[in-house]
Amino acid sequence: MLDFLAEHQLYIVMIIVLMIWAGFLVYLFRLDGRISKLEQSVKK
Amino acid sequence: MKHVTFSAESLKKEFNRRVIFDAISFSLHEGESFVIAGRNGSGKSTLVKILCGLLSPTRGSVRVNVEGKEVAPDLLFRYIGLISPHFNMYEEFSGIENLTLFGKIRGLENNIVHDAEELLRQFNIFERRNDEVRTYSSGMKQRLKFAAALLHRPEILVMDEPTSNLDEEGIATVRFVMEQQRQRGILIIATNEKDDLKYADSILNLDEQRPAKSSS
Amino acid sequence: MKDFSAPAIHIFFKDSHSELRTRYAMNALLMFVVTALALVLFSVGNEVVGTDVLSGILWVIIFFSGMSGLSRTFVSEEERGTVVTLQLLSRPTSVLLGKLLFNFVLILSLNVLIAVLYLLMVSRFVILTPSIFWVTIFLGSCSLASSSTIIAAIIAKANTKGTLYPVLSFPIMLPLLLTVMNATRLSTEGAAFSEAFGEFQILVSYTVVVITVSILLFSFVWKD
Amino acid sequence: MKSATAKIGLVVWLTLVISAGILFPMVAAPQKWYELPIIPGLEEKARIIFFHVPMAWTTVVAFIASTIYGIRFLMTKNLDYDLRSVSAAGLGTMFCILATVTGSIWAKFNWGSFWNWDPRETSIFVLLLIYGAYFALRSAVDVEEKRATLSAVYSIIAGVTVPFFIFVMPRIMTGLHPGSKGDPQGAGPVVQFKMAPNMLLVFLSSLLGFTLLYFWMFNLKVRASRLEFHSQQPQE
Repeated sequence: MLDFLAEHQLYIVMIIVLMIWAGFLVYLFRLDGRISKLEQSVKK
Repeated sequence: MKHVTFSAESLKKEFNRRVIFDAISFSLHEGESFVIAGRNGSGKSTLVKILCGLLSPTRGSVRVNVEGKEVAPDLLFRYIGLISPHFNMYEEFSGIENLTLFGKIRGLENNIVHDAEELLRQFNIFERRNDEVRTYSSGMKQRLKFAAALLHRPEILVMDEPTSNLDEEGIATVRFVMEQQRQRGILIIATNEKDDLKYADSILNLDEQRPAKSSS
Repeated sequence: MKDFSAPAIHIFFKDSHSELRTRYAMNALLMFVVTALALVLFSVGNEVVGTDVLSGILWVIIFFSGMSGLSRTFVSEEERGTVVTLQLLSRPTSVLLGKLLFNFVLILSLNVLIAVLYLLMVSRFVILTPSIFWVTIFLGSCSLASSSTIIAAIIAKANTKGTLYPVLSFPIMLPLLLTVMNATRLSTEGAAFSEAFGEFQILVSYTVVVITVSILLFSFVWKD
Repeated sequence: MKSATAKIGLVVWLTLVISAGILFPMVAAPQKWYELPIIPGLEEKARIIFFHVPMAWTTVVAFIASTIYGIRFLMTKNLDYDLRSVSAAGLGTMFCILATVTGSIWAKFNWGSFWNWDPRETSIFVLLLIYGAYFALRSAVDVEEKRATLSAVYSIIAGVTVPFFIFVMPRIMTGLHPGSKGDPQGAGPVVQFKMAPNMLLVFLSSLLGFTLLYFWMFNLKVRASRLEFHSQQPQE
């Protein structure tokens, strides 16, 4: 795995981009959860 | 008697967005006494802290004017004496040490030791002046607080539950202090004892003041 | 200025007097120093350890000893219910300056004690430029006292006082800890006094900046 | 960031930047405008600059924003500023973690280990610690006004001590980060770049894009927190 990455360096960059992407998705989902909770509390 | 005015202008305090009190305004002059009445938890102590400049109000302001000069908010403490359950003595020091220490930190010009001994005599703890405060009974501690509050001859004396922990004789002394203060300046008492009400020129009842609804 | 400094000095005397009577911070601090030193001696044993590691360890001991005692200045007022007492006696700035002076004297004597013990007990730790070493101890105490005092004031108002203190202090103190470690390393390498000027400049400016900001912010913390 | 066109524009902008960052070929002697020069020793790994550095930069922006809102809270005592300060700090933590993790992965392949205590690594680590301490402090105070005041004071103290790393770091260690090699002035946490113009353009576009993205995220977070704040019943 490590050897493969050391040889194909573009994949390292790809991993990093995906990681940032994943971070943003986590943020999006948490925001989504918060807003759903708010909607429920407004309905009550 | 010095000319002193003390005014609270539309004071409001919130904790965690719960309104403790709102729109409290009053104005006092030398020779007047003012009673803040209310049950425990009605915000008496909070109001007292704000009046003494120990806590900032959410809205409104406290203004003090001595001899025609406005007192800066951070110098309010020089004109105020407070007796309160939230205000303790240094227990590892003796009674007289506490008083001289307070005088020195305040930077009093007069003979601090002489004045302190005088006050200790007046409050009947002179014999125990060299004992550490932690050995005092709660009544004695309360009387020492009176001495500490009067040491700098404050223009405004604020008492929070002054008669708690005191026996008959102690209460008589408190009455005497109250009379004396009214001849020197302004007296503010926060209490839930019916007896104290008769010393008031005006009364603020926090139980009636308390807003039922919370604001947002 | 005298308006602020005179009450501050009396508050300092009050704290020192009270400390001498109760030995509240002192006993804990002394025990901590002895324990930490003993642990270091045990773990080092007969190993050959470089002087840069040894100068690091010295400041680790100092940091954690400080952490066990310096927060007391404000926490003890909070616990005894004497915060209001002090608030009624003087302006916030005077209280801060008094407490700062007390913390400074406490940590300076502590650091001198630790340094002397460390020099005596760790034989491989040899100082070639004593002037750098002792100036570092002095300036290090100034900057440690300045940052620990305002953090202690914050901590005194929080619910979990003890555990939070090192957590809040460490990131604030790290630049100064790295600097004093580096200066100590220079003193063990026999560098000339002028070589440590940069370090001293950092320590002095750190102290000045932190004290200035503390004075500006303290009344917000102090008045609930 | 109110209008939809601005948001769509930002998304398109970032898409283009990311595509350029990955797709622009790297050649020894660049001729065309889209050809990036090869940096010896970094090769394809040099592309990290388009993604990792904006994370670190945004962390700093969030940190400064959080401190400024803290100052404004202390001046006005308006809890809305506290809410913005926390939101900025929360997002800052996320960007800080992203910068740390991506940097660490890259370091494994470039410098041989995940963590090297390079000056910039140390600085970002300290920011992470400060954010941790900030939230630990907040959870230890239960009165809102007090919590806001104490955390604002702490963030200001942290804000004035962190810049000392810029002076401290170069005296202690030499930097590993590109831009600090062989350059004694460059070992601090601040990067100095000497880049090919087209590479610099992609890099700056990326910085701008991610910074704007941060402000959008910040705006969403503040709005959600405000709704939460006003729908909550005041506690007894």
